[in-house]
Amino acid sequence: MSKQAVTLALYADPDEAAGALKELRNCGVPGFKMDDVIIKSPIDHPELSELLNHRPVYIQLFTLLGVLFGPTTGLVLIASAQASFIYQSRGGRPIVPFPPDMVLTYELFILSGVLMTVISTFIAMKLPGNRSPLYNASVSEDKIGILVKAKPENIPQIDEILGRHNPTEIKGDHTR
Amino acid sequence: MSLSNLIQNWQMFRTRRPYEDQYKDAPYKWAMVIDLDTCIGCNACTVACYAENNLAVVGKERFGKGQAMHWIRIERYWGEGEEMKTDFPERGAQYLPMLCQQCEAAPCEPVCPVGATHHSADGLNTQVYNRCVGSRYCSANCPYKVRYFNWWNYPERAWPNPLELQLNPDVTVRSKGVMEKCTFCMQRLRAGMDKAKTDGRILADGEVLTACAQACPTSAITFGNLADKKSKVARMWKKQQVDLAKNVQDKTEEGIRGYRVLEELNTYPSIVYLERLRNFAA
Amino acid sequence: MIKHTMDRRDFLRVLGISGAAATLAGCGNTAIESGVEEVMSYVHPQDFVVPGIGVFYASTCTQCGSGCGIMGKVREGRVLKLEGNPESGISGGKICGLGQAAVQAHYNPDRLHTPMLNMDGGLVPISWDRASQILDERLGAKSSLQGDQIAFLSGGMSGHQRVLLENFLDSYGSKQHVCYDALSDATGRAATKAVLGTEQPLWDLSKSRLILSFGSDFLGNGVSPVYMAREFAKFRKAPRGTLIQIEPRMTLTGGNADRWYPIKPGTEGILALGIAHDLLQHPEFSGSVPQEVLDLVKNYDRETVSDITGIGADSVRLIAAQLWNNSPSLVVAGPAVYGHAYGFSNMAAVQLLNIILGNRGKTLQGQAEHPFPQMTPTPGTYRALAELTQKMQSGQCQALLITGTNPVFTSPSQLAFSEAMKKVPFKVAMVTHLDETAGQCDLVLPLLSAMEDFGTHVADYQPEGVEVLIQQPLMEKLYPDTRGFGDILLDVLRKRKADYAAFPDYYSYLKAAVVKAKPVFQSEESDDRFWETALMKGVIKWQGKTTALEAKLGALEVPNPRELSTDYPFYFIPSIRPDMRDGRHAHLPWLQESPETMTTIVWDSWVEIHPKTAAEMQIKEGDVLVLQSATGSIQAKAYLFPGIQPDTVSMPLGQGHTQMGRYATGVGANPYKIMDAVFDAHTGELALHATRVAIRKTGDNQMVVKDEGPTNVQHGQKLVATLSADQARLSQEI
Amino acid sequence: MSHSVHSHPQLDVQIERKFVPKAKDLGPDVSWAQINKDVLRSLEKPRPAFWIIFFSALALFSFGVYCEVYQYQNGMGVADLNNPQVWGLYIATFIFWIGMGHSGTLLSALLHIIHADWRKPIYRYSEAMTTFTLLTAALFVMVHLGRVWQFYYVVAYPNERWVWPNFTSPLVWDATAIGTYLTSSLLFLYMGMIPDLAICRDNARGARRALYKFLSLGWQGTDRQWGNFKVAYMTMACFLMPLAVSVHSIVSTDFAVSQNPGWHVTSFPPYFVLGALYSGCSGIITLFIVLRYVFRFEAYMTQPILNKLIKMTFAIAMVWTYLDLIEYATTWYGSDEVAKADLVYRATGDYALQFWGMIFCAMVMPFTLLIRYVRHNYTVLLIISLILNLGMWLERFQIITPTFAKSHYPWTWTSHWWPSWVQWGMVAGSFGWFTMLFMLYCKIFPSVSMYEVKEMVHEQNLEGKLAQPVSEHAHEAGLPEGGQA
Amino acid sequence: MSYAKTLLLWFLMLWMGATTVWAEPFVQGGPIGSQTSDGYNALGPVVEQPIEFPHNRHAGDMKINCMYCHTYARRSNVSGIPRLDKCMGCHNLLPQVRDKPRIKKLFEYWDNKQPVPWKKVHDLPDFVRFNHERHIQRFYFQEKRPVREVCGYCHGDIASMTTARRVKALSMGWCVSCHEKDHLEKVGSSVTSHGPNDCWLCHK
Repeated sequence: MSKQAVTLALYADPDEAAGALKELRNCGVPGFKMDDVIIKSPIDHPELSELLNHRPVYIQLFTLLGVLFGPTTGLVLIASAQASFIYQSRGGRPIVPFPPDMVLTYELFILSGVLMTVISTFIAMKLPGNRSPLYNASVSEDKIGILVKAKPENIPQIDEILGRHNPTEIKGDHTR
Repeated sequence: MSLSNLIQNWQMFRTRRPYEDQYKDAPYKWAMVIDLDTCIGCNACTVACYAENNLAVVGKERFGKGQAMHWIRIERYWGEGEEMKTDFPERGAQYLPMLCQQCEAAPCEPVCPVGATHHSADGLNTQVYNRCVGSRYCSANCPYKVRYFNWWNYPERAWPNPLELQLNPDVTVRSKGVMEKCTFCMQRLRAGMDKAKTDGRILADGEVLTACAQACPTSAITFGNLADKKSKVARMWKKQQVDLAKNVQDKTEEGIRGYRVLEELNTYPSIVYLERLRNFAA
Repeated sequence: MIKHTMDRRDFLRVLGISGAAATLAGCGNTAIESGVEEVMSYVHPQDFVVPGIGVFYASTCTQCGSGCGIMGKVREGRVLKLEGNPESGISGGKICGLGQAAVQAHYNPDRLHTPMLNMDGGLVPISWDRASQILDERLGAKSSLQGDQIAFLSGGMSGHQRVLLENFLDSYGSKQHVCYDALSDATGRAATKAVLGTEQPLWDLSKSRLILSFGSDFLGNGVSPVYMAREFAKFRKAPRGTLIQIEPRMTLTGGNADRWYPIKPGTEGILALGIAHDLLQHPEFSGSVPQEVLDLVKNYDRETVSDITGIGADSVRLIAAQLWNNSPSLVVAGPAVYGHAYGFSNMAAVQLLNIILGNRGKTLQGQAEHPFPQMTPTPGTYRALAELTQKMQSGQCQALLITGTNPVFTSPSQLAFSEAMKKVPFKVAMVTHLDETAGQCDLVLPLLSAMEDFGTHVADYQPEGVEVLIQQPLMEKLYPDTRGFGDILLDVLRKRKADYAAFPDYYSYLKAAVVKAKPVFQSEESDDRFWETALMKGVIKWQGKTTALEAKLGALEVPNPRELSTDYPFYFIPSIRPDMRDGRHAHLPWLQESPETMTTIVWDSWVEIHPKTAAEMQIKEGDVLVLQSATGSIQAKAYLFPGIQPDTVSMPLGQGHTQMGRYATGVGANPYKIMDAVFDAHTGELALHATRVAIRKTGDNQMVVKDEGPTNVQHGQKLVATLSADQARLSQEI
Repeated sequence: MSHSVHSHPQLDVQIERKFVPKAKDLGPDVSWAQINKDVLRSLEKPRPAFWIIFFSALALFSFGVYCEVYQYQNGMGVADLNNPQVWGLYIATFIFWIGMGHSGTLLSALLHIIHADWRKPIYRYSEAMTTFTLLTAALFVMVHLGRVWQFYYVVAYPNERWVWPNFTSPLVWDATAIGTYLTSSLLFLYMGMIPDLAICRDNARGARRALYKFLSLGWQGTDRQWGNFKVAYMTMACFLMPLAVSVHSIVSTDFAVSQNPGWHVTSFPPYFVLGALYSGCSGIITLFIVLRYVFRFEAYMTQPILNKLIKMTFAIAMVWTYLDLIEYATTWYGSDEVAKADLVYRATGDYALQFWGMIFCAMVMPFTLLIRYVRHNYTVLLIISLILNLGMWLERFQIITPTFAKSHYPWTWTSHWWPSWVQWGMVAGSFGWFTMLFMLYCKIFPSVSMYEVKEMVHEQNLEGKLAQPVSEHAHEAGLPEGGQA
Repeated sequence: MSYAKTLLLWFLMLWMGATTVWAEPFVQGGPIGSQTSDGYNALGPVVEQPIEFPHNRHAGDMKINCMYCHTYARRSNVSGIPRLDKCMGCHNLLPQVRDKPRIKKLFEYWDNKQPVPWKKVHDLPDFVRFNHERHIQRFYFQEKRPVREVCGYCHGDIASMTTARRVKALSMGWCVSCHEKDHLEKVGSSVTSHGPNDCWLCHK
């Protein structure tokens, strides 16, 4: 991978940030892709995310896997345990009774669904991970940050585009 | 292994108990008949049970709190139905020896969280003390309330030296926090069944008795093997037209006395009581 | 099988296979252990001794006088449980709760295990050497005691213990073997003898079609409850007999009655005469009855009887009709009948019915003559104690030996027995527990328990011929410093009489004596074999012949009972609990905790009172009442009990101990102490049912500890179902 | 505050003025930076009341611990339980606590799914309440076991003995359901808290910073993180709602599965779920008032939000009342004589006081919520919410005790059974334990969701841009009113 | 985004769940007849006995049948420590070893008519009922396995020890692992059955 530099611009107004993003989209800087733009914000801004390339979310696929496999293996586990060598017959009920087993199967359905969701989410969010060196605490407060990765030679051009939309601050790390 | 076991024996695992002829091929099914007409309420069975099964004497204060440990108790009722209709109990008292009914569909069994109580192959409602965690759900669900919980650590208190020398080594002394109940004197049955197995036979009728049945001066308690059709208890069940796997008994004749207590709750008890008789002409 | 005692003793030693201490750990020990517990093996045991398997030994129960044959299950040298001995004609393999509890008397934590000497007003433990020395000084060869200066006070006693005891007294020339039984039935016996010619006839319950019981608790605490219960079971099989019970307070037997009548205490004789009046209307009954009886009975027509007894005229007719229709019948009576100032005539009037009904020879037999009359049980009487007390008061009694009875606890306070005891210079108690009487003695000797000692017994009521019952140790003695009753007497006797030198211990004496009796039992076995068989079976039987009963009918005077006064408006009935009896078993926790069946109360004394009476007096369950008699007062909680005559209150005997160990003390109150000094005119016995009391509320209310819940009816559930007897299909077997 | 009706002659105007204008949940002048500042302040310096509450809770908890140690050493007998009365307060309070937990999920999950934005300032603490009530409930399961040291036998774990728990037992269902619920709620709470933990991390120093840094896992609020986060959060919410319903249904099967009179009722599962929501909602009202005062959250826990909460509580209370009455009605018209007798016993027997107490506290008292004064007076509201909760506790006592006192078997009936001080001590201790944990949580973690309140403000601003606020009640929002609790 | 990682994790979970069902109890009994420690840290402590009884001499060198001394094993729950006169029966006739210190001790006990206070080495918890009789009857008399194999399965190779030492786990899972297996009913018969699986057979 070729050497890349990073720059971060902070905006107080989401509309300005949107303006910056729109301009970046059409800037035509050679080698620059929208995939290299990352928005950092205190809240979710779907209207800004739309300006980036579509980034699919696969979490629910894993959730589906969880809710399919969790209860089936759970039911087999429970029934097998009930039928194990030291089976214990209970008056009035079969040794492997379905209605009570369904209760636990249901619980396992939920549990595995939740666990799979959480695990896949963390993987998708790349958490736990390190913050980028350009992380600015104000993006967790009230600023919207636009972080752009580009070749070092393109940075001034991008900084200029970002600077046109009243950023409160532009900071770059050009050493990487 | 377990999965193949599950598939192979599927039919057995899905069988709902009790069913007709459940014990047809089994060597043993323990059962009892208690004749309320000959029970005189003398408490010999109660004391015999204390002696045989290491039951703790709890003392006055705890007895008063309802923490007694008698596995078999003699209940004494007056009158008929809701209240006593006469000033005096003209027809005597009504004595009822109440012990664990060893239900075939025991309400206590499915609710135990750890499986400390379950149904044994010879039709007993077992209680495994060292598995018990003391949730007391079984007692909550027992319609007869014949399960007894160790509210205190009786081994420390109930047998001051040298009373502990009397303790039956074949029966565990239960520690605090476990449920206990009548076992039909499992230790006696076990020893008898082991001996019989060594001899390659099954136990003869009357060879092993529970402590209460053995002590009972009027022989009001008949104990035996229901699977053995020739045993006295099986003949009595048959004669009294009580079917183990039925919750409503069809009686073909009048004057047949056998019934099971709270049968309508579908517990299928293993103890048949014979109605008390009174000569109302007297 | 048993060769010599050396081996036996080894077997009986307590050994540590899964030792008792470890058993206590119970669920506590949850791990596999190595090298923690000890496991011992026998040195030289019998071949049949297998560790882990119990061996049964035959013996005889000494908890009451019935003489039931028992078997003790012995494992690893410990006796674990008692069962009935099937060889025994009396127990027939069955056993009552009282008998079961004998092991608790044996293992009781409060058992006396050293001799004690009264020094400066308190009992202190001493060694056996010292105790023997004192015995020797006071009673031995150099003793100056002569004749009736020495007295032996015991409970009912039979077998070789009695023989030895009387030989012992003989060596001083004393005839003072005083037998005291707080629940003496001497009046009843005397009256029965007067009418039927025998004190204790045999009842054939199973043959009777109808039993009419006047307050006889033969199933609970009669003369032989286990045997009676066995017979009663047969009586209930087809053809089912009917039990009619008439008594002021419902006993255990009354609870089993087909018809139960509450009667005014003390009027049973009048009712019996009233029934006789009805019966004698029929010529086939009156034929054999002398004129004086007919004259007597004539006055007791139904209405008169009904007025006096509180039993309706219709009921009198009904009872008579039942007796008339159901022959053979049996009329029995209990302490409620003879416990009055006119108890003798009351009882005689009741027994009269048996003769009128012609039950002699059918359901009533005379007991077989016993070949060893010196071994038969001595009936305890109150009169004997009263006479002894007088002698003690007057200083005639110089030495008093006591065993098997506790008069300080059971004698009524007006007798002042414990004061009289202070006048006796040397008092020795031979006991297993330090009871109230032993506590006042100078020397207390710890006895072996019934599970440790040898002995023979003869039952008071011998249903199947003649039996000599053998008692043998079921285990090695728990405490080295305890001795057998026979051994103690022999120790002294050997010094006084040379011919006892041949017997180093009671065992050898007993064996010799039993073997000597072999010819009577027509045994052809060798001496040793005879003895071994006797030990193995626990009983020596001899087919005795029952004797015929006489019919002595004569004039009777049955007075109306003393009217209740306004000062003491209630009849007081001391009820006898089947398990506590006179209080000698109050130290057995199993019995304390087994609910008294009629009330289901445990660990306590209580006052039974009819709910109607209670409602009138605004008494609730648990109200602490003061019972005031002319003699004294005690307190107990009220219990509302429908099975009692409304003018009557009742309280169980046996509780209220001040000594006798942790389980007996601090439980309930002792009704003996308020007994009025009323005696039977004929026999001089204390009339137990003749006390009158007043009731006062203290305002205190305490919980009545009982098994019964807030309700005692079935609330529509089919728990105990009752069927009319004529509808039932009964057979002999089921 | 009432609208002057008489000054408007036309009815339609009245309607418009009264109903169309909508009070804003938050005040108009809350800025994002201000939110950070306010919430982070709650982690630093609460009012002194915080410490009073915390230490009294600690004292109560210590007493509870003493009771448990005493019971552990001597056996369950010290609780004065007995043969028919085998459960006593332990199970009653267990149900109470597990019920308390359900409204947290209602607020955080259900209202999230249906986009009811007013939940945003208050869902965090209610969810924390869920977690801690579950912990407290689990404590009672332990406390009531005779051999608590063997509690792990109830859990299905592969073991050397090859013995499994009994999967047919409602208690095992309980254990699994509570385990699932606790795990899921904890994850849900934690997931939702990650952006806020990042804020804390960015503003804290020292050990706290290390803690938040560890917990925030390096969250930096990128668009990818937000996108995934939103989807995952919604997915979990969809799981949590049925889970909450199933958990309390399962708790109800502890009773409904058994044969005891008064328990063998088909309507128990919905009845229990609604009872749970009911007590949970009144618990949330209580905590709302407490937190608002202790942590100075007046700007976020506003009157309009409280109003909505109260209306919801009232609605749930009415459904619960209906289900309760239906239970009685079906028993009454049924032919199970024993159950009928049990019902009569409840209303007239030894525990009639508790029964009618429950009826009063839980069925009658909710109607006071209709009074505007009550809704606006925090002190009164606090008391009423506590009374509602007392009513719901009594309801659980009512389920357990009379049934044991009068079951199928007349011989073992009890009268006047009453728990011993040990049981009461442990009930008190559980309140201490919960309050202590909850207060500790609020002191360490942001109990108002900062990023979601920001979203709320953002959306209000967007709305504001589209149209000027029409409400004349806007001034109500965010202003403390009717005194402080 | 790593699908691979997620899938791996998922199958790990699946596998763990499946293992719990399909796996045998974690403690294995080892093959029937194994006489040494089964390697599950089941070796018990060394127990000091009043007399250091040389099992290796009696059972090992002299090849005495275990049940010659532990005679109760075939007819009682407990196998029993041999009674003292059993020891004396032989040792009275063996003057050549009379002077050895251990034998001297033995005679001391005999002369005093004192039982020897042996320490229990195989001591199960008090709630467990183990029946020697049934195991001996089944495997020794019916199945005719060698006695050292039958006894050794639980007690290890006693013939190689002096005083006995516990070498097997004797835990419930260990017991169950054997009960679960099918054993021949009789020598020469092809009918098999497994040990009982009812709780009350072993728990009292």
